[in-house]
Amino acid sequence: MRIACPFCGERENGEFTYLGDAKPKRPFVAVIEDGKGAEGEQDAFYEYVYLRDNVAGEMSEYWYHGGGCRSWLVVKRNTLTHEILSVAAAPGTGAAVVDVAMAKAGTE
Amino acid sequence: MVDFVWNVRSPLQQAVMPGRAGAIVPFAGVKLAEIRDFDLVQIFARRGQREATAKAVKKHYGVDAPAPRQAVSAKGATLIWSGPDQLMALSARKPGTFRPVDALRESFEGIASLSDQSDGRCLIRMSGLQARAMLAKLTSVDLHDSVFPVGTAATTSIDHTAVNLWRSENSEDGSPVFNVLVFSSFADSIWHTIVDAAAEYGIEIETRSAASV
Amino acid sequence: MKYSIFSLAKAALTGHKGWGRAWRDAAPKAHYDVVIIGGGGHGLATAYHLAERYGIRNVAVLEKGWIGSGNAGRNTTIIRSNYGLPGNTGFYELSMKLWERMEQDLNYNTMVSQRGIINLYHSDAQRDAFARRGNTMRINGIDAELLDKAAVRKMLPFLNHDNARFPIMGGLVQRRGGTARHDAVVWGYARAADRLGVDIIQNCEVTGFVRDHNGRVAGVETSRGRIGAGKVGMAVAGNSSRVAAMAGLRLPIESHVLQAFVSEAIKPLIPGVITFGAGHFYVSQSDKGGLVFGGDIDGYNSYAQRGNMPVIEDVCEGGMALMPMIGRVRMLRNWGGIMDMSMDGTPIIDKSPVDGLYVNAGWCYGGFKATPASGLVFAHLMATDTPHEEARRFRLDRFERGAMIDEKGQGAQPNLH
Amino acid sequence: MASQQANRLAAGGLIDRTTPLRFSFDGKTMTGYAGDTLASALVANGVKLVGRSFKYHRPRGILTAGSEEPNALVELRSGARREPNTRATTIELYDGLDALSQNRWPSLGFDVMAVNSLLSPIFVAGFYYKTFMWPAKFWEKIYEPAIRRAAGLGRPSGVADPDHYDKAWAHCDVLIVGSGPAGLAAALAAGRAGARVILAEEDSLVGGRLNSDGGEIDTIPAAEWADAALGELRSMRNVRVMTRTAVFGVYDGGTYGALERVNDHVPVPPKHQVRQRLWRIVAKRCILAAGATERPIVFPGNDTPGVMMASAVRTYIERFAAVPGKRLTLFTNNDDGWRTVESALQAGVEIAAVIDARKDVPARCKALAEDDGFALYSGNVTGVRGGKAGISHVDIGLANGRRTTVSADTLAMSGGWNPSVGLASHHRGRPKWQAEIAAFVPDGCPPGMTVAGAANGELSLGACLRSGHEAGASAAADCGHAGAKHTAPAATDESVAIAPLWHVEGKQKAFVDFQHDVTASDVALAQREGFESVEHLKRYTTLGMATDQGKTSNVTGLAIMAQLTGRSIPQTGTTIYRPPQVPVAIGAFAGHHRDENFHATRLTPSHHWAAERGAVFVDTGLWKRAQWYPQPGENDWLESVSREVLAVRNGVGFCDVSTLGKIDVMGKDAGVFLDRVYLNAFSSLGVGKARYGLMLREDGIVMDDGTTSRLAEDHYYLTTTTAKAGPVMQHLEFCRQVLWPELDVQITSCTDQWATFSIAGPKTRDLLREIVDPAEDLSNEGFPFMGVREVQLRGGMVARLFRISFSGEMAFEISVPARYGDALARNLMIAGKPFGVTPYGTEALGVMRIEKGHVAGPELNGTTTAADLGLGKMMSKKKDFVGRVMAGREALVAQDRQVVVGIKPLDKTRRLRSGAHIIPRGTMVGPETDQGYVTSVCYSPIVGQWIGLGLVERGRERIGEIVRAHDPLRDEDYEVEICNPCFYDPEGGRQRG
Repeated sequence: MRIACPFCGERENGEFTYLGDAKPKRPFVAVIEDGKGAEGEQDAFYEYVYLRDNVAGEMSEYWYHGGGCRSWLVVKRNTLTHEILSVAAAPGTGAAVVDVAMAKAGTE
Repeated sequence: MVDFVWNVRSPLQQAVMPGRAGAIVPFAGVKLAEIRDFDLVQIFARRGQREATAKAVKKHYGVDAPAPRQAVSAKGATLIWSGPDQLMALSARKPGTFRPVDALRESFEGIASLSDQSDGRCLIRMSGLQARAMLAKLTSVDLHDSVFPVGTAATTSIDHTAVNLWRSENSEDGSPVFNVLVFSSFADSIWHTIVDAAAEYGIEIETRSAASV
Repeated sequence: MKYSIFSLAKAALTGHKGWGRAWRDAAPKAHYDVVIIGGGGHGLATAYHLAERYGIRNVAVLEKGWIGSGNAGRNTTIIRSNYGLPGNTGFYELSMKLWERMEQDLNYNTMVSQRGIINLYHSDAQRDAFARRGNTMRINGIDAELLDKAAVRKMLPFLNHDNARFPIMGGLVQRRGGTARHDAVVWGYARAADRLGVDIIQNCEVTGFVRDHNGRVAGVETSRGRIGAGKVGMAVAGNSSRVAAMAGLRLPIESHVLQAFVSEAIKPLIPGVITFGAGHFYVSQSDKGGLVFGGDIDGYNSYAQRGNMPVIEDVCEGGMALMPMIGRVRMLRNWGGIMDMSMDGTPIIDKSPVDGLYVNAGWCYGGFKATPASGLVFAHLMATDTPHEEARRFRLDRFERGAMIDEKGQGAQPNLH
Repeated sequence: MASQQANRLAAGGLIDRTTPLRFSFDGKTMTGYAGDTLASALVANGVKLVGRSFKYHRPRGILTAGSEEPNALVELRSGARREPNTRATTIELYDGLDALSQNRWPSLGFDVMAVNSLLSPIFVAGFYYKTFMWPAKFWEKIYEPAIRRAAGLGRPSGVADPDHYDKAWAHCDVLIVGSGPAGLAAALAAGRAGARVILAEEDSLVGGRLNSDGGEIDTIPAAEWADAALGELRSMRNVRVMTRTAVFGVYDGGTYGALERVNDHVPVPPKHQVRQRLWRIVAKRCILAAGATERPIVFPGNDTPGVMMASAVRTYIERFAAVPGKRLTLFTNNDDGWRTVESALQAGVEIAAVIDARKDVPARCKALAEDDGFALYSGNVTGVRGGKAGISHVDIGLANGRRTTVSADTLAMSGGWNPSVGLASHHRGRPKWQAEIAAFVPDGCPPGMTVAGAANGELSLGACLRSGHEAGASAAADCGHAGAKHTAPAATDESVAIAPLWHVEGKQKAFVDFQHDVTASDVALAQREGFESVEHLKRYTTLGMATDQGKTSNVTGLAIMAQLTGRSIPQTGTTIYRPPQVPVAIGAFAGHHRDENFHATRLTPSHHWAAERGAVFVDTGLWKRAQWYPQPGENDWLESVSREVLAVRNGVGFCDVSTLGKIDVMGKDAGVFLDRVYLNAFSSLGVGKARYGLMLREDGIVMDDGTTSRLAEDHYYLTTTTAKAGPVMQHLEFCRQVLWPELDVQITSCTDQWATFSIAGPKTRDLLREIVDPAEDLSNEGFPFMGVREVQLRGGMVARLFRISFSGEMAFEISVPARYGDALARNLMIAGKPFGVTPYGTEALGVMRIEKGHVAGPELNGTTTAADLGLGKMMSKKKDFVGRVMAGREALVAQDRQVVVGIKPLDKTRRLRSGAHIIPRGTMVGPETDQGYVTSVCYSPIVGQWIGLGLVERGRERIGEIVRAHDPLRDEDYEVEICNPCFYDPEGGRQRG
């Protein structure tokens, strides 16, 4: 498999490590009191940490170019064919500025 | 009280043995040199400071910051792109300095984070008519002239270890010259890997000071 | 016809014209007491045990292709019960005991071969972890021995003992471990289940679940029509998420590709199963003479049943580091299977949240060796609606409760298990 | 010498008659020529019997002239270089070559195991599944050992492979697999257009069938045309011709695996050269021009030595000037087979007869028979007479129902051609049936691949050239190289008409899979027993699982199954084509990475110095670390380690701890970032201070620990354990780039930048005062516990000094740029000399951390929580952090969890061992009473006995309880006391003083 790192160009998959589905978003917990956050946070984290769609087909997933520029990438890939449809940088690579409101919306 | 002597020891001190190695041929196909005595600082732009960092680079070094996948020569330094909004500034070491970051601090204060990597890497230069054939055993990057001309830089892996690789001006015999920065703790091991890869072509080995390059 | 040397000799006289089908080519009936989705080892073993032990014979096993076409026919055929955590230890030992009597139970020679398995260690930390595991095994009545460097050298003199990057310091041995002929396990269970009345229906793909007005599963839609069922069990490792999704369920499972390899047949070289502790490599030698070997999963989600070069190289590097005598032996075939990688590396055998649907999934690397016990405990669950004693920890809710069974200690990162 | 070569033609062929080569087969010395293969040399020397089959040990001759050979497998070379199962048909002859036949005892001519052939009525497909079951224990003791003795073909050397291998990458626009007419035409077209081309050919010569089949291209002889084409290709800088290079696999993203046999054609690789090289070729486009494989016909006696593929007969005659026999019979069902007759006639071989299975034999063929006066029969071969020395007669069943016999010493068979669809099907595409040629052609190729020539079912020379040319031009254009138009090379389109024939019935065994002895009746048995799916057929009979992967057997096998089941061939389908397309040596896949080079090695800055002092090193991940430093007179490691521990506890010692992961965490939000990463707070840490931190995984389990210092307002310096440096770095980057991209944080590893030594012991300050500039205040007030700052060293050096302690002693960590690490070690020895400074290794480090009850790898095992480790109170209740929520799950906060405690044997002379389990006194040993285990042990010279840490159920409530350490693996069971994990200075006065 070859992944076109948006920064480095196309590289063999041995340079990357895989994390998994990019769809689950870490629940955002703004306020903590006495070690507890929002109502229902345990359910939300259970879903985030454990449950997966395990898509047979096109899936967005996190890959890390640890053998290169150390960027986290969001790779759209077909799990049936291994075809790579797109590769994008994670929002916070390099010096990129992320709109905080947008970022929160994305993580909620 | 005795006084203390602080001798420098390169991680490649034991591995690099100047002279010929590998196949016995009239002209060594690969020339390997360990370049010593350099300062290396990683310059990493802060959030939202991409343009400001580029300006600061221009001001400090007198050249444009390297575009992605480029290495540029500036007065007294080579600037090597090393990732998004990151570059490595490589220069000959000024005797008696322990903190090369100090000299950059003013230029990059609040704009970019600086990390001293002078001792974190070893620098190996590879040239010769078979350098490219030898490198094809070590890296998956396409080093063909049309893809990797002089001035191209890459972050990639050798022996599953991240390295910075860039191409500088051709040597006098017209053969390409490649430079690779490897992590110091891996240097001895990777050197042996390189020598094994080059052995069939015949190797000429030397050490040089960065000031003389 | 019962299989034996006598029936074989008799059949030889008539040119083997008298053998009938090993299992009937059954057409689906309108309704079964139990429908098992998945004609692999686990599904067929479940059907066999339902019929044989629990007296439930109105059972169909639905297979979308040919039986054994999934991981049952793609694994590296290793059997062992050298697990270290409560939940796993007893379960895999139950399985080992069933392996040891399988041929007589099924009247089918599945070539269970207990030539031993050794896990090599290369550091004090690994030795200590193996000591902990080996003692767990012994406490559970399972055979285990901890060998030191000299003993391993004596047992396996051909390994790289002298110039290894990570020298071999010893090994944990289970002499009852070994291999079995994977395809024969499928055929043996199919034939035995068939004899007890189970319908084995090939080329029958499940396309959906039928629900009654209470939402209970009442059957399945298939490529060969609707089939009613009192209960439906899924044993479709590799595709568990896809089948569960038809019932609206999400599972703590990812599908990953695991590659396996076989060399050209060579004269016997390796006595049992060897696993290399300093890389990702394990190997045994088949009765035909091929070295059967493998390593880690490729590491990314995949349903493609094929992998890529980095892992192939990684596996062979491990092989050469362990035994450089195989340098000139050629790899003949390389294939991939889809692993149900669960979030803690341990299987799930439980009722699903949907009434009438039972889940047998998440086998990671452990599916083949579990085959007989998986069938037994799943049959027990489906027949009695209570978990079998040896599968009581394989519950679906263990992740919500924090009761993971994580042998490798890697957490919710399936590709690291 | 040449006179020995009884079957060598006087002239012709692509061999070099000026270079005779001696070789031996089964100890008999013979001669061949440069350019021969072992098989062609054996043919030239009149050798018919070359091997024995796998199951029945039947005598076998050479069947083919290519890499699909199932019969002529030999053990090549001897000693450590012995190489089993090597195809005689692909071995290039070299002087001194030695080969042995295999799978026979005592000799090829007389093989005891041939008795299996007599038992063949019982040894049918799958017979072993039906027997060997009683009595049960006989399997292990008798049956299986017998089966295993019979297993396998050739013998591996049994010792380490002395040759070297390497691996390389190549990149191109267009990869062309195969250099026959289609491949050459494709390479010319793509190369002329300016594309970067790699032409890979598994043979030592380019040309493929052009070297065997003659013909004319562009009005010159085909072989001359091939020469000219090669010359032109070699002159193009953008074209790389790789001979002896077999493309074996198609992987994702246009990556192709190929094996170059760099030095297999010489006795021993020259010094510094490899035997074989594994290539990963990255190509934008691939043209599969791998040709086709002629298939056998399944007829009675078809495995008798002397029965050979018709195309192979042609190859031996035309390319190698070696005739397989004096009197040849051809059995064919197609026109192409007839070309062998023409070849043989030209070589002066007598044609005994041609048996053409077709109803309508073309007039051209009939005329040939008439002109040359040989018999032409319409019918089938129904039997073969002869034995291991070769065939003598061919029995023929005529179309009119009569029978006849001809005498012949060679029977050439041609059942048609199977396009080489393997590589095209590696992405699980299934080939489609093409009735005109009665064969499967590729369908659903991997992305970027097109198929040309015979591989695509275009069997005539003209069609091959046209399709190759077109494929080459269009692949180049796809890569942006349009180039000037050229015309395709031209040749005639000879007829390839075929009438399918798969199986001729008869009394003798008719083989489908030659190597595995699968017969037509085995296929029928499988069908009767319900193994009708081709995959079941393969697995039940082992058809197609031999070393040729079914190249000569699969299609005929499934065609016979189709006939038996009444299904069509396409309905019956094919099995999956799996890589490698040709078997590849495992050594080649490993390349450089074996022995000491299996993985890279990391060395610490003081490695050389430690080695000089005779340190014993230990592997810690990729690192080599000094484990202890033996001194003269010490008998074992324990003596050395205890000395080192006592030296630290009573004086001062130092240890290289540079392997700990070090990470610069910079930026204005660095503190907030660390608050979220660690379970405790770091934004509140003052500049110039260090703090111990604990990191959880998101599932609430402890990931790693370490000390993090604040060097500046916007600069933290984080350390990790040695083992977790990489994973933590990756995790932090994930947090920075994915979870909280709004934070201004930059992260860089600086592990290799710093040489770091821990200096510990009550005399630490005394030592430091020797080496640190006297102006620096090292007093408790001037440099308090957990303080951090830069200091001047004497002799003109700057160092970072951290007052942190792992040993529980008064201690500092000192860091200098790594190039001074060696000097630092030497200078610490000088500075510490008055105080008896002692370098210590990881073992003493471990002893002291256990004495202090500090947790490390064995306790941070991926299943323990902060509370399990006794660090639950560190968890902040004021902020969110990774793992906070999941750490609160019921089973992770249950009261009966196993938690860290200290453990010591009641008998002070008793050695405690890691991995022993904890069982309550007075209970039966069993899973229900297994309450934990010993995680870490050491001999503590301070406590004066073996001590350890363990994870024990409800351990903290049980301090003082006596339990059993149960260690059946080592046949030990003894009483131990559960105690506080801190065995030494529990108040911590020593490290703060």
